[in-house]
Amino acid sequence: MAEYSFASVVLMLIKRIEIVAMLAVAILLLVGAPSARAQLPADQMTTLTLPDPKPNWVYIMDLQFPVNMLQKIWIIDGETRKLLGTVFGGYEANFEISPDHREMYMIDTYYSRGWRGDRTDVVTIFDAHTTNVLGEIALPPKRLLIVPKRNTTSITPDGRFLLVANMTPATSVSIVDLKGRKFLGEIETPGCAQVAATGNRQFFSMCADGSMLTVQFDDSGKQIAKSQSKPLFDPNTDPMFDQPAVVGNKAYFVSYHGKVLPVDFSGPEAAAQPSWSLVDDKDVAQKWRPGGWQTVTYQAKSGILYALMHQGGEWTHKQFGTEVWAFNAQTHARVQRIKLKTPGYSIRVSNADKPILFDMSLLPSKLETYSAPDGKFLGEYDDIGSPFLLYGP
Amino acid sequence: MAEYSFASVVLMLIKRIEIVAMLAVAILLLVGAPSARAQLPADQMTTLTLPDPKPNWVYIMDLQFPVNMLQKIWIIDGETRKLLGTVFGGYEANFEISPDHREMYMIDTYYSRGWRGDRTDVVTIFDAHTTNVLGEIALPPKRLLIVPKRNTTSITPDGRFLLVANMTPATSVSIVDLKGRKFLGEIETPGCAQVAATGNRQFFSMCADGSMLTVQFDDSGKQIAKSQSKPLFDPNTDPMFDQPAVVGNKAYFVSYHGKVLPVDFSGPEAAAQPSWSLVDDKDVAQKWRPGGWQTVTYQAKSGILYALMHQGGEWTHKQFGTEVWAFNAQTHARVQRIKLKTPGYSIRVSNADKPILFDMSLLPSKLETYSAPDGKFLGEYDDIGSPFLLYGP
Amino acid sequence: MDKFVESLTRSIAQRTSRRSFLARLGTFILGAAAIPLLPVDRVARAQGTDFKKSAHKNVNDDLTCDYWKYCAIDGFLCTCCGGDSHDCPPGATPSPTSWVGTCHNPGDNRDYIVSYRDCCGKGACGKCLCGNTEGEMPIYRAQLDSDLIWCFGAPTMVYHCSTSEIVGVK
Amino acid sequence: MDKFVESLTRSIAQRTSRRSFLARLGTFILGAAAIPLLPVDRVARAQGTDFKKSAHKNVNDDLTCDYWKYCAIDGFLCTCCGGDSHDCPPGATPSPTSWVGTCHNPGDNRDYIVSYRDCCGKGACGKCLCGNTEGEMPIYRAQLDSDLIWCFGAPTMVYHCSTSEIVGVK
Repeated sequence: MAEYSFASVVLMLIKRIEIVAMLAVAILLLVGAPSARAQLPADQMTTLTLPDPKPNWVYIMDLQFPVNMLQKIWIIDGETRKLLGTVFGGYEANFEISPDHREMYMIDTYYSRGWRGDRTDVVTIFDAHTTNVLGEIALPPKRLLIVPKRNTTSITPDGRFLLVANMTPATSVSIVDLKGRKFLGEIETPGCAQVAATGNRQFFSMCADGSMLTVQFDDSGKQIAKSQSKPLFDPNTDPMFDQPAVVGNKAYFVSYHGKVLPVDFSGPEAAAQPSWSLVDDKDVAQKWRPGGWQTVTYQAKSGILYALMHQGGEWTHKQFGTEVWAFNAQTHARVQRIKLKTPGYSIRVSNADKPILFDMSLLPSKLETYSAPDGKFLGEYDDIGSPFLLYGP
Repeated sequence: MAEYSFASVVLMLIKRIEIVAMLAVAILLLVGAPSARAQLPADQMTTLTLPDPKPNWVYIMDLQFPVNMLQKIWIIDGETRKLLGTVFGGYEANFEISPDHREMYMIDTYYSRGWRGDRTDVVTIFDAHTTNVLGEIALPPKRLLIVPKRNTTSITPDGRFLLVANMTPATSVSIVDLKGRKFLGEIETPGCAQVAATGNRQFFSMCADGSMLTVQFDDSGKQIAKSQSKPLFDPNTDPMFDQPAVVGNKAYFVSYHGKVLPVDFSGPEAAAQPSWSLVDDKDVAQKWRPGGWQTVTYQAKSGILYALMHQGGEWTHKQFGTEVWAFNAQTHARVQRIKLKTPGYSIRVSNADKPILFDMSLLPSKLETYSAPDGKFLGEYDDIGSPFLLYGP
Repeated sequence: MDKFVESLTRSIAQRTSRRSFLARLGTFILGAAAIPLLPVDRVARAQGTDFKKSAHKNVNDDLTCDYWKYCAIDGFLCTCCGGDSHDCPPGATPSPTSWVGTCHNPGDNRDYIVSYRDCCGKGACGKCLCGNTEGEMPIYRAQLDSDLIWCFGAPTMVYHCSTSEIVGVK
Repeated sequence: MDKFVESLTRSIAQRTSRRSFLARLGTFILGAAAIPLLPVDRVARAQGTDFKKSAHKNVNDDLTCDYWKYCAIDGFLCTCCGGDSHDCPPGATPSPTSWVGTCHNPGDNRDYIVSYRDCCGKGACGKCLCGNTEGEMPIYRAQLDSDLIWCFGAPTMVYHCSTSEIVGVK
């Protein structure tokens, strides 16, 4: 204790001495002098950067429940199950990654005093390697504010346009020019909600009557064609989940009762392809049906569709899934039943050569990885807040 | 299902009809027509207001961990253990209640984009009955940003001035005129930190060498006297916790090793009164010592001092307390040992005629109530986030 | 009730285009006769399902998700947040917009039309989270989507908690 | 290291008065001879206490609070957040200000002087929370208070995670 008190006395004594220069000298002495006998070199403190995203990385949207106004993306390497970094956002945030993997975008809402004050809707642009903020693009304060879902925002395959679904409750889509860093305008989508790009100048929205609205726009963000299909399903008898697996200009919708509806969006109007079922009579008898949050995912390379399944009655469409079922999307044959260690709320399959199936559970907060499609459990990563959505590069 | 589909058809049919007037009529019909046979009347939706605060109410600061940037106050009636309302704040927020119980204040920091952007330090004024925001007072963006502690802000007994501790890391105190709704200026407190009002125009700060700085100021917020005492304790051998029990112009400090130091702040310079110990030789042998976050609380009416105690070695000053010990502050006699059902992090005794001792635990997140000083367990209230501080009206 | 109709009508007239209004309209009413209300049918749909068979033990306790009036509530119960089953906690504003459902009161064996109105304007309450998904629909049926922030027309779109207000008897 | 001294010195010169600087000074250094460093003594004080006897099993695992270099760390380990024991995760900025301690490396049986530098400028990481209170002092000894947001001089005062940087051998 004696030395310590002495130190305090020294501290008091030097109170009135000009000291900046001395400090610099002293630290140099400190660092220089003992280094001769040092085993470990002095650390050089830096900020790390991320390498180019790999196909088996996963980006997890954490609501930071119950706050929900300061959401977080966890960037995790699915192979090593190591956290690589984080990205932060605001209220009911959406996230997108540029197709060239150079940028990331948070699309969200901030209030000037956190939970109150003036509302600002904004796209925040992040460098994908440094995660530094590169800039902002202001949006009309009309964003669809909903517990985050995929297809609340979407990015065109060429990376040029970001599409943002609005609801005031009038529905529209904001068109943002990511290259020009500016908001271009809005396209109204009456009676239809959400947005998913299916081409460089094309998107679709799902409509209240089960029809699909296809919109084409030009480089200035102006609508040039709009076509609403006839109803492709009946929401009254068997609604389709509103987070389909969208791959290129095709989307796989899955219904509350387990029907699969592939829809071709290559033309000016949506065209339904023959529907098929995830469940056979025996499955139905055992009450198997899809459910959760992100309930369906598709791997383009293998042509395999994965659905998160549970056993439950009517209106159990948000129940956690106990199994993931894998189907050949061409033959409709079920190729695998994967029993999950922890019931999942959202799933995603990577588009890697050795794909990983990600199973995310909310309670407990956990990410599990399985080899796809064979379903071998690979490992887990815990404590990711209140995770709702999975994204891939 | 048939009616439902029909309903959808109706919905489609009326798509182009002007409908606002019809809606009003229809709802009136709806409400009016069946009311003859209604058992329960239609609800009249309102917003509730709070009655005048009662002595056994408690205000709990929840960090909303790990977000920490959108903190919350839970207002709980200690007698009924019912949640009465909430107040929200920002980053490392502090909270105060006006002595006349008409207003509440959040003193905190917001960034324009939640977790980044421009910093705003601000006092937000809330009506104590409606919890509506009455206004704001801007502060220099210098607030002492620390996991919230009492005495980071303080309010004068007459309710006129709010005192806000700053650290840049230069230390000072911002003087805010609550009646005039404006920031008046800063008083420097070199080498000393925090702030606690001990009079209408007087506060003290604790200094690095164990001395106390007493500052007097005038109605314009200007310093008129400043006096630093000699060291009243030795921080090197036995530091005092920095959240003493302050009552009027007296403060009870408790040390890491269990010493009690009463200090009289009625004069222009702090005057130590004889110190005494919470622990006798037997207690020391059993390693009893105070710890936690809010470790000491004093009830003026009874003259009883309560300390949160645990058994642990050196540097266990943040360990949860398993017992609360009650002492007659005059005779220094221990009048009660209260075994806590759940080890606590912070304690507070109310100043009611039938006082309640509040024990707050962090893990699990829980408030427990005991009669004071006899320590009968009364009940609990669970799930209050990540609570750190207790305030009373 | 006048206030409710008034604010609802005013809010709709002021804030929404005819088009958007339509989406919300389904929420409230489907024809000139004021019957049927769209969500009313959800009860019919749900009857005979497993959902109905489970739980519903605390039908008279408005601090639980099972309270009869909360049959399709989703969010934090205002009852647990300093409010009431049909009153906002201090400092929160009843949203002028909402969606409507029908709940069966076992106490008098009647079906009541209830309006699920969010209390808005302060941070999430965080207490008594209910996720009753009976009849809950995707966002393209916004009027039946409980994940949506139902604070349209409130001072801010910040969600605090959920109430259920009796509008009348079916 | 030059960069560190430079930024530290510049930061102090630019941002703090002589007075405030004093408080921070104790953090780094106590006399012209560069010895003793104030926090060095904390190890001495802690020796022979119960604290030292407990835990410290994972002294070589920098993902745990027991890692030798983290002997007085308080906060989220940057190692768990996409950073390293002495590197900030992507997008976070090393604070130009910090406090210093001494940790014993059982690997080479030497005492290293380490600088506890926070990474600032993004929301709290939330992983691997450590609360090592060995030698931790109240706020009036700010330089030894780990509850303080140690982001003075960083672009923003928003705390992300904590590192421990070897400065030299004692």
